[in-house]
Amino acid sequence: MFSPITPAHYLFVGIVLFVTGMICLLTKRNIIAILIGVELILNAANINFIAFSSPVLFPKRVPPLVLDGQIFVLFVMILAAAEAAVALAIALHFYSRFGTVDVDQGDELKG
Amino acid sequence: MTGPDGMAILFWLFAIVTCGGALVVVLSRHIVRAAVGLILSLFGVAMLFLLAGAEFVGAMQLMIYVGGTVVLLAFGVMLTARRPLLPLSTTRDQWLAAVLLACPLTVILVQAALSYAPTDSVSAQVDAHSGVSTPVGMLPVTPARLGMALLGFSQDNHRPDGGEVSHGDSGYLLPFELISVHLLVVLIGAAYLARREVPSGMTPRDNQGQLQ
Amino acid sequence: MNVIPGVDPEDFSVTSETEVRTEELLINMGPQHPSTHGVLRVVLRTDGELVLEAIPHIGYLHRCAEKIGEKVTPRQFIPYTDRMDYLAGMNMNLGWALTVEKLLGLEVPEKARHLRVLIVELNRIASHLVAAGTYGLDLGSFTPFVYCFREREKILNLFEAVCGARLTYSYITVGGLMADLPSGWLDQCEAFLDQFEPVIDDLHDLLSVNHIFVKRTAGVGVLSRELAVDYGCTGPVLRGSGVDWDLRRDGDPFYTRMYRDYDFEVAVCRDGKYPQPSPPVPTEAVLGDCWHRFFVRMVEVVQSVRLVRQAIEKYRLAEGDIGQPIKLNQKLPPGEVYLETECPKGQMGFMIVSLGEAIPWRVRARSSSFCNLSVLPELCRGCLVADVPAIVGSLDIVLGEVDR
Amino acid sequence: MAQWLSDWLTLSPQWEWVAYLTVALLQAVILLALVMTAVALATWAERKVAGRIQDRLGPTRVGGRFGWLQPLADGLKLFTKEDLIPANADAVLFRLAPYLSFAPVFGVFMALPFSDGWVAHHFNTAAFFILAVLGLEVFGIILGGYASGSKWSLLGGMREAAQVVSYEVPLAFSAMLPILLAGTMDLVAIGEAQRGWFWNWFVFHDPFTFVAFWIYVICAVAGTNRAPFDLAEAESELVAGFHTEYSGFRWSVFYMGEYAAMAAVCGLGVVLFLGGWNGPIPVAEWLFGPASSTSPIVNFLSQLLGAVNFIIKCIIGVVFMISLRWTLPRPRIDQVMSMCWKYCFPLAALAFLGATLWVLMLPDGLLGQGHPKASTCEQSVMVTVERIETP
Repeated sequence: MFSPITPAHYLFVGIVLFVTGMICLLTKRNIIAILIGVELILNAANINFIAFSSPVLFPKRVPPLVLDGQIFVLFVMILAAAEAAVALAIALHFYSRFGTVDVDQGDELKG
Repeated sequence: MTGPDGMAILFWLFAIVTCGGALVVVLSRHIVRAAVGLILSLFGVAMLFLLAGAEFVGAMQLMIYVGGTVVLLAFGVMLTARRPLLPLSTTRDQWLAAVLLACPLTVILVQAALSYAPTDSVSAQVDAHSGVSTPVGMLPVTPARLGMALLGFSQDNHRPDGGEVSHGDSGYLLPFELISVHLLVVLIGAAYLARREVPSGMTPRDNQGQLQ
Repeated sequence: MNVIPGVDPEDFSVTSETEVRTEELLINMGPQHPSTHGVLRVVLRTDGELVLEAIPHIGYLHRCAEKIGEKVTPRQFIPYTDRMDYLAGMNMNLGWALTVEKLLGLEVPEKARHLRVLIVELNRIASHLVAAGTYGLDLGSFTPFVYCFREREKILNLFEAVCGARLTYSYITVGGLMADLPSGWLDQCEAFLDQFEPVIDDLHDLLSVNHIFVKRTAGVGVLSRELAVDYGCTGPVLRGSGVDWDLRRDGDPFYTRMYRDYDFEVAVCRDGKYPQPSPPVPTEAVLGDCWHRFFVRMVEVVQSVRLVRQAIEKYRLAEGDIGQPIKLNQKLPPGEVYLETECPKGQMGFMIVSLGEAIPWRVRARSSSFCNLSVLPELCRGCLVADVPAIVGSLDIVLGEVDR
Repeated sequence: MAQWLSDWLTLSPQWEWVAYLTVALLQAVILLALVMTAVALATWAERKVAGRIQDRLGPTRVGGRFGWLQPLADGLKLFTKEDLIPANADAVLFRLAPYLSFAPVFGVFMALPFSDGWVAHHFNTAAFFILAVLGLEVFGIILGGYASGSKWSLLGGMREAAQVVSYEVPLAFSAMLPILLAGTMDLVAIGEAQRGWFWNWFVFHDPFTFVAFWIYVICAVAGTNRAPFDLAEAESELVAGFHTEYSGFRWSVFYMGEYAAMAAVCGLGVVLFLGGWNGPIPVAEWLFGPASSTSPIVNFLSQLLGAVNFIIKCIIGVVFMISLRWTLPRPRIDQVMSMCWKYCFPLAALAFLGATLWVLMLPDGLLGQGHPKASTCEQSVMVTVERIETP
């Protein structure tokens, strides 16, 4: 169970990240905490990508899926960074408008 | 059963860091502590990437996620929580809903992970120090190959249906270009959104620079 | 203690702390801040790095100097004067001594006059060295500070040889000076001046023309000519705004006659040029900004060196003695007298109202640092946090003089 | 090594991990000792150089004429100081922050080669890894600034965040040039690509790398938070910035982080631009013959000479950074930021473009003497192209 490391081990780490990220999303009301939860969920997905494309965990697989997985992870990271930048800009705007970061306060749609 | 090898030790170490960080994120009531938990967690993930033979992606994770995104988050925290250590109030109902939703999800995911059987279930026996043990005939994953793939050269050289690839068949040039444009748009958009009016009656002199 | 008319300090310290809007931050700069030059407290209302308002709170060094002056005789008051601007004790002594002499109608002998010029101008150099050095420190440059203090130390050594004290001299006194120069002192002084002049160029290299220094000071804290006059700014702060005004030339005749046969230029920017020798004014600099206030002092140092050299020559040629101090309990004639002198920080004025006794009825000190400091809120509005030390430093205040 | 230890102790397979752990700890301790020595020397050099620049002597009392033991005395003093945690602070984060700031710098030395093959772990993306890990240092500082519960610290932390995150961009860009020229991110290979006379060093490769080198220097100073870019601590503006509330041991950990980061960026710069362990004159090749020679002793000696070369270059770099600190005033935060985005970044990007064109137009160099290249990139391209074009 402890060794050797299989893709399933990685999957379990991914599960922990995903579930904690989701709980974070559901329980926090701070807009930045919600952003943190999203990051965790994205990382859970990344872990799976890496695990399934790992040349270490699948040393004999032919054809190797190495690059596809890693490139997907790169794209996810870039998108996550972009998302964080936009979300943060929205959070700052939200804050300067409502004076709080509690998302429940922002329930009016009119500008 | 043999004892854990070097990779296993490191894996468990970083798995604990990752999961511990994630738990800190959920359980802490202070936003800054949550951010620290996220840092730990993402750092652990980066190290897991390194262990899985994805060196470039691991370094990328450190640079973009831990060094960039989370610093951005911390910056946001500072800008929006002037009173140090703003507590996050969470009601019991929210926790109840979260747990109710999380439990079945966990069960399903664990089920899926357990039932997963690798098609070529040959697990790795890798020496911790030599790093990646690549099978004969396969190039190591260097950044150069990743870069070539992003520029439209297929590296795997195989199509899912078994046929040979031709030019531009399975490269990532289009997504790469798309994401570049996307980043540019995001950059401008974020700058536009975060821009703030100069407080009224306050005109920073030209030579004193802009603050935005 | 509030220096802005119409603003109750309580407004800022209590209520606005809770009412302050989200992004604004109320920061206490001082009284234990490294670059407030003493126990000045500036309350900054900032928005991020932008300073919306800066309110100086003073009084931490108040020692009732004026009240003490009404309890002691003029000669006994001398030691209290050099504790006002403790960086220029000689100038303070001189200001008080001249005021009392004016009341008494006393004139000191020629030799004492030249010796006074010599000592006072040396002290001006020392004071400006501290100003320049600490200004470098305010802008994050440590080394010029050490160079300046090294040179100042040599001046203090000279002073120590003259009067035994290094900071609070009580050397210039009513009616003359406490003692004549020890033998060989003038040669030492000349040797010091010879080696000091090249150091000024070093300081120009490290500070005045240094690119980062210019970037930090040019165009920052611009004090317009009108504002400077309105607020009663004096000394280098006033001249930094381009006002050609120096009491050594334009002051009370009782004071200017001390300098009557001396040749010096007032350190002020005329047509974009300062008295030579000095490096050219950088193009970024705006008249009245921190750079000009700083540079005026550097130019004044050069002029003071000139004055000291002339004073040495004149002292050597002068005949007679250095005057006799008045008696400790000398009766003052009834009347009122006010005299301002050009001190390194600005115009220091002393006022005496006498009812004909040995102890003055009223003593008042007009402090240049106090008036110069009062312009701080105007200068700091809309600047960055990093500019606040630059502006405070360029005003070159001494809290002992502000609070008295 | 772990295998050897395991065999020597005749451990059963279940307990082999003990050997791994022991060896790992041993290596970490050796590396830590190395870093701490570098830090101690850097603090001593700082005081001595500062003293000389300022017409003083610097430390002279502790440890003989030159005050060699001053770092030890400083350390002792710091350890015995009262350890304060302000009432307003978040005690947990306050305690954590210095270590978060020091640990990444320590991680850098894991991937930094000291000589040909003398590297704790041979990453094939070492250059990128180091840049990434160096960027993590900032978080400890931000956290320290925030957790202190002081407004000055908070301002310092925010400055640090803005400054370091910005300067990472041109820093990485200028570091890209040697990577581009060597065709690999492997620092050992980059160092080897500059073998020979000093004109083979990448800084002298073409005008663009020369520009990039100076951008690297500026950004390295700014990225390690050293004066004149020490805006996060800025003692005359922010009292002491992020470490206003720190004292004693925790404060010294921040400082260790700063000095270790100095050594780290100097090391990276030396490998990337200044030929790494190759001396200006190829003495080693004359003495010991070409690399990978037969005898292990000769090999070892050649590597030792390389390490000495590397360390001397690093020391020169560190002394340069120190003398900068004691000479220049500090720019303002907006000037620092505009310098990054308006000058360093475009220049670095232009240099990157220029170097690319240079390599394309003049593959053999200006004088046609050619450059030794690792050329893994080219190989990779060729392999790929061949694979695609040959059915």
